[in-house]
Amino acid sequence: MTAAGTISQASALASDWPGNFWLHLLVFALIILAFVILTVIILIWLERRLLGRIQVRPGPNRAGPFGLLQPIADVVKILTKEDTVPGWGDRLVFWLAPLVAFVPVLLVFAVVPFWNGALLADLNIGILYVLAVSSVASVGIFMTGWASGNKYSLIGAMRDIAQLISYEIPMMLSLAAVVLVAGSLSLNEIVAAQDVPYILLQPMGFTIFFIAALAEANRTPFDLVEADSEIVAGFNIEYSGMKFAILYLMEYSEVVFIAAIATSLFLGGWRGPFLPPFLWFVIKMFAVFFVLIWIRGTLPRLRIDQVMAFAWKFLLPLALINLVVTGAQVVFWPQAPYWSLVPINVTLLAALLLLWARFFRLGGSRVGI
Amino acid sequence: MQALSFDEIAGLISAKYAPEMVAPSQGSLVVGGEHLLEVASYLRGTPELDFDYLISVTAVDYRGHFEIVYHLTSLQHSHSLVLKVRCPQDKPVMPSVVSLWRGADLQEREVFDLMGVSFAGHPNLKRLFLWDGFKGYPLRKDYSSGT
Amino acid sequence: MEVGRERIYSAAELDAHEGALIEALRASSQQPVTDPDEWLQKELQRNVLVTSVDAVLNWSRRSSLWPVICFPACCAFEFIGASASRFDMSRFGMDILRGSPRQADLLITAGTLTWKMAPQVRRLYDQMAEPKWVIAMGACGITGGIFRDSYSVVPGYNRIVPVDVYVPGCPPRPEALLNGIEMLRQKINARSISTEGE
Amino acid sequence: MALKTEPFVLNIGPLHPSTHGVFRLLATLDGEVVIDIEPIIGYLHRGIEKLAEEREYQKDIPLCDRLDYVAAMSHSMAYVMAVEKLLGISVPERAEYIRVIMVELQRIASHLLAVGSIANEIGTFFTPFMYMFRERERILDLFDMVCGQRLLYNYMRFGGVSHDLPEEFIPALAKFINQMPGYIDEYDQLLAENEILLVRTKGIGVLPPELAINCSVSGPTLRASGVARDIRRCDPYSIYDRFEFDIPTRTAGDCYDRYRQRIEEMRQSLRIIRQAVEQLPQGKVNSQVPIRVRPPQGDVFVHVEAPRGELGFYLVSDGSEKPYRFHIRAPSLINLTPLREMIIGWKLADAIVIFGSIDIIMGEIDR
Repeated sequence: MTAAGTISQASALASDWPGNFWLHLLVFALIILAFVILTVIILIWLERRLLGRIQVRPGPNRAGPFGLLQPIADVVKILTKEDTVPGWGDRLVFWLAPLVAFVPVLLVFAVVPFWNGALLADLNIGILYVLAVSSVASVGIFMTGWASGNKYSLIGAMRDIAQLISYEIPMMLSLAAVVLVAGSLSLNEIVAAQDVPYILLQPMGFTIFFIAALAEANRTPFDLVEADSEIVAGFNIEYSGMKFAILYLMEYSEVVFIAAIATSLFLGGWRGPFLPPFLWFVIKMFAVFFVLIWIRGTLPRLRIDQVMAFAWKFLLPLALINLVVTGAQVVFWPQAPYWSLVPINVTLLAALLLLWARFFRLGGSRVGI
Repeated sequence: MQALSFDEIAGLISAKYAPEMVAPSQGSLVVGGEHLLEVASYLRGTPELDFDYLISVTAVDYRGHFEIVYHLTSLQHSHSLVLKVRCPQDKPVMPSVVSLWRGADLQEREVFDLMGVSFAGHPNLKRLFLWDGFKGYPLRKDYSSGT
Repeated sequence: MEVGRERIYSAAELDAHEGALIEALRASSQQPVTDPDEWLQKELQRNVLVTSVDAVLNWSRRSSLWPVICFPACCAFEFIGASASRFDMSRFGMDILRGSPRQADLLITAGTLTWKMAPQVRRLYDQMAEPKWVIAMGACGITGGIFRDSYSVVPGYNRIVPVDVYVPGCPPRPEALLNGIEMLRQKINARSISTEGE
Repeated sequence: MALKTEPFVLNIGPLHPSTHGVFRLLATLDGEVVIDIEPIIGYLHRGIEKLAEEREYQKDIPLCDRLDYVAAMSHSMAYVMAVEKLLGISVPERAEYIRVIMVELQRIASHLLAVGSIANEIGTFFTPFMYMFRERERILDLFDMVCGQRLLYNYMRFGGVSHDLPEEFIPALAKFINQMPGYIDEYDQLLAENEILLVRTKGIGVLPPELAINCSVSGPTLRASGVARDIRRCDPYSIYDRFEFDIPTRTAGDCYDRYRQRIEEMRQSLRIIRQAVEQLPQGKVNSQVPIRVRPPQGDVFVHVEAPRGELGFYLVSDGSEKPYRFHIRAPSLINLTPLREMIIGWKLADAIVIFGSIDIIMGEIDR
């Protein structure tokens, strides 16, 4: 395998750009905030337009050209709406919960490279940091569910915790395989090591990561947390005004976070020919968004026990096998050329998926009362 | 496996029960209230009759007495039958047929709610459509909403 | 399974409570709730700051009216028809149908209201966060329509909640509903923060 | 070690995204498992039976339309058939054919809605629903063409229909029935073998045939359990004995079968419409019946196969111009009887799907 660093270090941004440590932090904090909010706004617009397209209708097109200002209108409206607090809820927790849910998602972007070296902090334990911090958001979601004092939101919050605990493990294992291949935990170095995007070298890792990430961000078919048809609006049922805006932002920034991590770890991050690296990063992110919206527009929702069974009985064994196979490849065949590894791994993915799908049946039976 | 005409059914019934218990009249069987369960279980349990499907239960207020109307049919033989049971206005209590046909459950509650006929032996007899504290039974002929 | 609880209400008690609520509401809402609209004609004391803030606020509010789910009867299907592919209410930013009243702005009362349902609708309205609007859709929503004489029907939603726009029809066609929404948007446009809360 | 849990009561409805109107389900949950339910209805009780007894026969037709507002044609047809039986009048041939075409179109429209909402309750973000509505709009257009209304038609009259078909109707209908099989295949392609839809519906909420019969369940819900009871076949009314069509049944009686059953019935309805259009005779569409009818004394029970099941009208006439008793045997209400047995033991998410797969309309339940 190629060690990190085939990209010349010269093209990398200095770690204290634009010149000063504190200035660097400040500038990147602002860039991340702006980037996340802007992407979320575009994402909301894109989602509503694309869902419209999928559902044979135009979608929002009156606010601004092509309805581009629609998310802005939503934001202004939500922010100026009355802020209600349920009388029977836990006021302090109710107030804190949206922040606890939103801030960790924002923190994750500190280690996401937009460009070679263009990141807030090039932690050498980047992936570990991502996994650790992103899970904290679920604490916030649970706090919303608890503080609302509403049974629907409590059910939603419980579902979120169960889902998070289950899907964290296959996700971690699939990322571990990437780390094995790249030989580094730093996201920037992993991107730099991807002469071939890891989606080809690690097809199974990508599949598992993508499914697990869908579950972590509570997207269809794992959107049990706010299952409209079952528990109305789920964890955020009692929220309105500014707090709801933050929760709404949180949901979509989780999507941005998935897309950013998937782009960096599997799609070659900022690398690509001709176009500037930042643009490549954004283009790949939007490709991931497109798939996410497509899934949302087409797939039904799983049931909670099926979601759990899928994580533990399907994804976890596959993730373990993937880790073992990748480990063996790295140890015993370190100089393997890409052209041989890619077909082998893709075949392996197809074979294992088919095989496992034969053994594994979702279902779940009636409970005797 | 053959459909019986109304006269044949009426013949079977009158062979078994006395005319004051069951009497055929104008295409329907008129049953005395206290014998309803007995007759109904005979209708349901006898293989050549086999009325296993209760289409509808309803009540009519004839100013003076209520008439509860049961429409029965047999999926096997595909013949059907109308049972009519009278009950006096001052004591509107009927035996419930829920033990024979579960399908009567909600319909008897509906009759209880709107007509004020109660069914003895119904597992969960309470108002179905209207709320607790609603005065009167709207489908009775003497009901006036007062507005 | 034994967990100490202060009190568990029996089903009969719950029913009696519900019945009492309904009777109380019925007794207290014999007159329509008025929705004053003189302010629509009033010339406002406007200045540059207020008008530009108003412009942005009103634009955002009218472009993003999220309806709450309140689908008692027939009109619901014309409402769904209006939001489905052909008439597509989402063009006006109304594609997010909130199940939770806290996040919704618009109550479209699609169907007959009965006294048994009235406390729930009142509660739904109370739970919505300000600013909020109500469109009474259909003849039943306006006066009780064909069911007005019934013993259990509320003659119009305006007995329970203040109504902003009435859309007649039994049921109104989706085009009529869209027209009603357009009227509501004009009404929102006439609002000003300097008069809010009056 | 068993975890100590406490059951709690969740009040689903009356206004909930998937209660099809104002239905309230008082569910006792143990975690996610439903251990007890109590359906509470009556939130749309408009007193139609009482209103109908206070009005003349003719004025009750619009009330019947508003019973089941997604199958208004079927309901007004059943009512006018009951009054015609009381009056002892016959209906012109052409009117019978028109009625059959309308009622079968209505069945397709209603089943489209039912299938769409089942998919919606499983959690597809409105997409199948929107597709079903696309075709439903075309049917509504056809109705619009005939009687100027999209939802509640007031088209049936005693002794026929209110007026003849417009000229452009038959070509538009022919176009529709030629295209519709393709659309149904499209739904099959999109939904029938979707892995998630299968695991969410197969084996869920099984209604055994014995229980279904005992509970007087009718319509597609009954036939999905394997009981081939269809009023159009077992007690033919109107001119249904002239058409060739099958009564599709399924065997398992689970949510998946109830969904497939409706798809199959749409195909059969198309078959009937096609034959009816071919055989459609010329002639008048209304026999001269006075506006104020006074049927002779007596009672009559007429039942038809409405989209949701066996719809019955029990009318008692005392010889005056108003019905003395006007009772509706509402299929949706009676189909709810076995709800408790079907839901208990399943998860909350299943409960919603099971409830949706019965396909109820509150207007008809509460009346």
